[in-house]
Amino acid sequence: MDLLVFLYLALGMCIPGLLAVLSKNPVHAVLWVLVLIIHQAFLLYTLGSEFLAAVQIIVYAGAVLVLFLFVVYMINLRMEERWRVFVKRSSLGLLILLFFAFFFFKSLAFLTALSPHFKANLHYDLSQGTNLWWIARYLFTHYLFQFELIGVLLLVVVLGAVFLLRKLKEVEGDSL
Amino acid sequence: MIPFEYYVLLTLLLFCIGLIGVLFRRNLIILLVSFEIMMNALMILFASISHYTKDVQGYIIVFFLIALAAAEAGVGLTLVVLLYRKLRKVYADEINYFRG
Amino acid sequence: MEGVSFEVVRSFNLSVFLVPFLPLLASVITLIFGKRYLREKPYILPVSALLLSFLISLKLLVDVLSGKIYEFDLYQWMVVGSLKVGLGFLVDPLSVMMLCMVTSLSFLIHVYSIGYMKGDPGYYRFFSYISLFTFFMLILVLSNNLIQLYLGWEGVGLCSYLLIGFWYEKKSASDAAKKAFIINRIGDFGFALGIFAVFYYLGTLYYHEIFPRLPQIAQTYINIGSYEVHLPFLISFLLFCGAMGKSAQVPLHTWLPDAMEGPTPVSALIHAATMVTAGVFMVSRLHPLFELSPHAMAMVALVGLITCFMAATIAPTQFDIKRVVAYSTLSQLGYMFMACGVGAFAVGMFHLFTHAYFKALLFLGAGSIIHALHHASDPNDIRIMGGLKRFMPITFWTFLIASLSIAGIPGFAGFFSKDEILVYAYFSQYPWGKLVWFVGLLVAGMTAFYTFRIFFKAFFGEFKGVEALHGHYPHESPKVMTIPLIIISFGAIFSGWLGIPEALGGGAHFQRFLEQVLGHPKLLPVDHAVEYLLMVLSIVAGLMGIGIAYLVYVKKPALEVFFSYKFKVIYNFLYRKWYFDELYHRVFVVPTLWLARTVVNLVLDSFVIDHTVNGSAKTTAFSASLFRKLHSGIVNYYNWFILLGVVIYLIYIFIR
Amino acid sequence: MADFGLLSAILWFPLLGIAAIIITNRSRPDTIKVIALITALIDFILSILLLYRFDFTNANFQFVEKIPWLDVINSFYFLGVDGISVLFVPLSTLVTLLCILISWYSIEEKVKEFYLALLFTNIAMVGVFLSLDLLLFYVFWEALLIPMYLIIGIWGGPRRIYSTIKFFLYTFFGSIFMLAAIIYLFLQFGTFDYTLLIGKTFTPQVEKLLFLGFLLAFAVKVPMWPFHTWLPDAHTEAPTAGSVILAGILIKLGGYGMVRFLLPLFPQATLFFAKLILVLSVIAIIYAGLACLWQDDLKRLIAYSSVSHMGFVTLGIFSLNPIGINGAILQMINHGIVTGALFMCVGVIYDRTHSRAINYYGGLATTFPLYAALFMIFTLASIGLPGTNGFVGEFLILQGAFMKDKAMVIFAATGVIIGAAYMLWLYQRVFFEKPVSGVFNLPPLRWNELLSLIPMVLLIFLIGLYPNPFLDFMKTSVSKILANIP
Repeated sequence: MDLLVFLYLALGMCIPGLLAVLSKNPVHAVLWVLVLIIHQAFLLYTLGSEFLAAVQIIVYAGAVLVLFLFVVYMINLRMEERWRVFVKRSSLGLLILLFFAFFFFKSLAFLTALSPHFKANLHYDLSQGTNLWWIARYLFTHYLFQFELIGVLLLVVVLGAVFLLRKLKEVEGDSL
Repeated sequence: MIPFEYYVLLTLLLFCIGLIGVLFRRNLIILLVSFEIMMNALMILFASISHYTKDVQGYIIVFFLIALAAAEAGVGLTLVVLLYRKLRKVYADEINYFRG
Repeated sequence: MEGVSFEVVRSFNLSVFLVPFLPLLASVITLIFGKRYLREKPYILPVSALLLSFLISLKLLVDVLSGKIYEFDLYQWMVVGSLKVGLGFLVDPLSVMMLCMVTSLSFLIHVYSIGYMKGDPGYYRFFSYISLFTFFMLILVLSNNLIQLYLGWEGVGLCSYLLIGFWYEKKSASDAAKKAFIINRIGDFGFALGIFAVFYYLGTLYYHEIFPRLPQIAQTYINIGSYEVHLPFLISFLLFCGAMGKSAQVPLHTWLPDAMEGPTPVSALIHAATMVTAGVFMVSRLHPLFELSPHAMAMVALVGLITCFMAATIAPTQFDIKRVVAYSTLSQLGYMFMACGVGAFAVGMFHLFTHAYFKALLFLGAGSIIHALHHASDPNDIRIMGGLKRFMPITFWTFLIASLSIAGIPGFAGFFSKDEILVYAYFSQYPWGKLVWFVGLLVAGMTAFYTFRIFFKAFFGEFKGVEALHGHYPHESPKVMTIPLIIISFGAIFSGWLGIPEALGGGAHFQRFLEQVLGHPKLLPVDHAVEYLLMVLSIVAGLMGIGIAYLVYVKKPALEVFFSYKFKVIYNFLYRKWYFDELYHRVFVVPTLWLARTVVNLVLDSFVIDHTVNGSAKTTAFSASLFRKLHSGIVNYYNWFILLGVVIYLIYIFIR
Repeated sequence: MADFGLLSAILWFPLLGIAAIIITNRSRPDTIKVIALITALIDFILSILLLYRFDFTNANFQFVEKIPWLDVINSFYFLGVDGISVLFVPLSTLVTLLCILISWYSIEEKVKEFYLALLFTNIAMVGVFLSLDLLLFYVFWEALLIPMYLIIGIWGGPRRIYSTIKFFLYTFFGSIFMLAAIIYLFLQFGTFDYTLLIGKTFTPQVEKLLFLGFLLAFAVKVPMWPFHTWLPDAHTEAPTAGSVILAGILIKLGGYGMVRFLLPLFPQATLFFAKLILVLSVIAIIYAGLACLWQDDLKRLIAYSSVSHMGFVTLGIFSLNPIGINGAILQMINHGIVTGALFMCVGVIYDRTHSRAINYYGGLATTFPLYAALFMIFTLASIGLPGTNGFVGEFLILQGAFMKDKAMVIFAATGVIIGAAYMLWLYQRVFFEKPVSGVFNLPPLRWNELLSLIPMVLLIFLIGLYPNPFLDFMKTSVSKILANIP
């Protein structure tokens, strides 16, 4: 049963992923990624973290993708259907892709062989608290600094975006 | 119990799918979307390691990754909008302003 | 050599040498000087060379019957390291029988062609090619090693290519020629691999050295992937691929019906009597190898069985007279393989022998009809024939003999050989023997049916081709064509009498003669009562086939239309030849071309070195242009370079 | 040595012809042609003499000449032949001779320079095969580029500049690494002498690097996949003589270099990289074969088919057993003959119609029958029909490779099927069906064309039916080389 659920979720991620990457219309691409994200949220849930599943839905589906859609509509991008989808001269890229695929295939055995040797540094035990409780506990103690750093990063992004777009309005017409 | 390598395989597959977009798509928006897919692939890997080793670090990294992805999307989309305003182009291979 | 002891002559023998090389000489001279010096009579040299060859073959036959075997190398062909191959000859009962058959038929068909091809702009070319073909066929038959067999094998393929495409200005002809060659190449691909494997595991390519060494590999298994494969089976399979190509067995059979684009004498000689039977000959020649592996025998039997049945179902739906005969050839070849597959190699060869005569006769008869109708836009179409009995009496009688022979009517050649196959199959020790027998019996009936279908359609009823011939009426062919027909029809009756089975009071001399080389089939105890019963059954099947054909095509012609409408789906399925051509087109041709196109597109602008060279073509500084080109300004390319760095790093890690 | 001087005579004799051509007035092109022809003919006869006096039971170098050349760096003018190189010398001189013949009427501008360049090419080609001093080898190797560059660049087709630059950069790019490796060898052992370098040992790391250095030069020349893209361009734009030299000799240098240098000098690295090169060869065979299926240009198609055939050669060399290597050397000679002849054929038809597009033709068998017959023979030799030389080479190579690696052979042998497909398709499209308007009233074959094509036909059947004399030349030397490889 677990396996079936996993397989469904895996397919539910890979196929929309592929469709998103290959679709001509960016709106469709974003919507396919939405499907992917929702399945991934469920996958995270089956991996034991209901919190991350929720964050995934809220942040990705709720914020990031909406942002994407917003931009797509803003610059009105639906004309790509008349255009080429892929860049020219894709042979080198194809080689690289094939190499990676090959390398991953090779390293799969290596990774799984390694997995028994993983050591838990910050061990958690579900009998003492929920997953959320454990995450919160370490996030606000051990990783407090990094947590704050991420906050600052987000702030910088917001400021940067506003700054860039405002600044440019004034110098519009100049060459870059 | 689902074997660990299934998760690894899923990660690699998704990563490669993202890679296809990154390598070949011309549309900048879809380029960014592909980056998101690659990042999501990594999240699965971290979460599954966490799950299998009973270690909370992986979850925390996933949490950071989500935040990071949001930041990245923000910056990336800002730049796309910027480019569009300046050049009226969103196709990667048409924007060759920096050609040597 | 099993059983009887032969005296082996190992020194050069001129007469053996002359048999194949006379036609070669004639062919080369005709090709080079034919157009300028032999204008109207380019056939003189080939025909006389063939006659001489035939007479020498008869002499050799007498020699072999008196207990002599010739085996010698003409010269060393390739000698490298442990590989040693000569160009040599082996004349034993098996090859001398093929020799007589090939030379006699080839001679008669040469004579027939004098009339049939008269007036063709490529008259000299035709005779040159067809005697070149005879040369290669004789080389194939006389070979004493596998490489030389391969030489003859590809050589006959080449001549087949040239002759199918003889009227190369017709697109369909040149297409068919190309198709035949390439499909044969696919079979030969397996054949060549089989030869490599034989040399690798046995260290030799000479027959007389291969057979004693076979026990070395009898129990060898090798690993392919994770499977253990019985080595003799593997080698047999690879070699049999060649046989499937050349003898047009499923799945490589599609070229043979198309090969009917060639002139009719070619179809008779190459695509009925000689070349297509090379596969059977090869399997018989290498029978100790095939017998090592029951699976290989089963494969041979099964492939033969499928082909036999499939061709027999397609034949009644076709309207091109030559194609019908071609499918019947496929079916009869299936018979021969079925005989080989139950271990009755000698009987298979017997059927090969009789089949050569009656099938050649059938083809030449069809050719005679086509010759008479050659003013029509499609002279091969049986729908414009009818009532020809009146116009062409000789053709009618010879065609009747051939049809009776193929239908297995007692007294004619086909009866004896076909019946032998069924009996040996029934009594075979191999478990699939009964199945082979059953399908064989079924097909015997079908064969009679479709052969008499064209017979009745062509010779009975009213002549329907008056419009197609613009008011003319057909006429009997000239003597130079009818006399060979009459001679061959003797072959079609009496060639079977050489091997009348014991049960009918004969001595089965033919089989005994070949069994000296081919060994005795493994049989269950033969019960003569059952044997008679089997014979009666097969006669009944043949008669029933003829009867139904008579009913449908002479008595109640409406039935034909009725059946083709009633069973539309099946009819279409059969009419389109089980969709093999369409399948291959979709599965092999289209993807290959697609792949080729993709490759070319990749080639047009491949690799970073190429880009840099393009960019630097006009600049002097190579390195500067390299970096300049790298700065394409295109994000994707930057991505590639980033990832290329990763790739190089990973490779470095691996190598370290 | 009793035969002292024969090699030098073969090598430098064309200089006489060159001198004679230089002093001839350029307003007398026929005299120039005759001088070039006679020079090449005498050179060819000399090289036949070499074959005649060569002792093929002896595995060592024969006719050795060794004179100090650059004392400062211990380099010698060191010539010699053994079984591996001896057949290439007459092949080179023959190809030059036939090139002079086939260009008799087709080159009308700058006749003097053209024949000078051809004779220079001859010197450089022969020099590469004869020299046993690495520095001398390198000098001839690079010197060959110059006349080839000129031949393609001056007398070539419309896109010749692009092609020559590409050709030059590719081959030069490869040889630079070889030079580096040669210099390293000199610094390490203080000699350029090939015979002294055999049997030296290196650390595995160094050996691999040196191997790769040499390999790169040879791989570009062969050309191995993925270094092949210069070849179709160069062939397409080159004049007929240029194509014939490219196909006949130039790309053989790579294969020759592999047998001569890679195998004896770096046996360990050879074993290490053999698998890789086998894989690359198989890719070349199939990739180039597939590419042929979609070509619409006669010369380009034949150029790709050479890539495919040279894949067979490298497959044979790195099967590392006598059958494979003998087959590979023989196949190089075969390929020189067959592909050279095919290019000549294309040249013949190009001179008459000025089109290389396959679509332009059709029904030539009706209007140009003798030519069609010759082309048919070359086509059949190219697809390796038994009885022609192509079969002997391919058979030996595949048999040799089968003993090394069975899976590779299964893939490589599909190349034979593809080969039949594209060559027959080409033949069908050009020669069969109804004649198209452009191919009527073609002038018949001229004497010079017949003279250059007929020897090829004879050689095809001679090697195909009786390859033993040719194999005898190389056998002992090949076993000597293989003795080094563990």
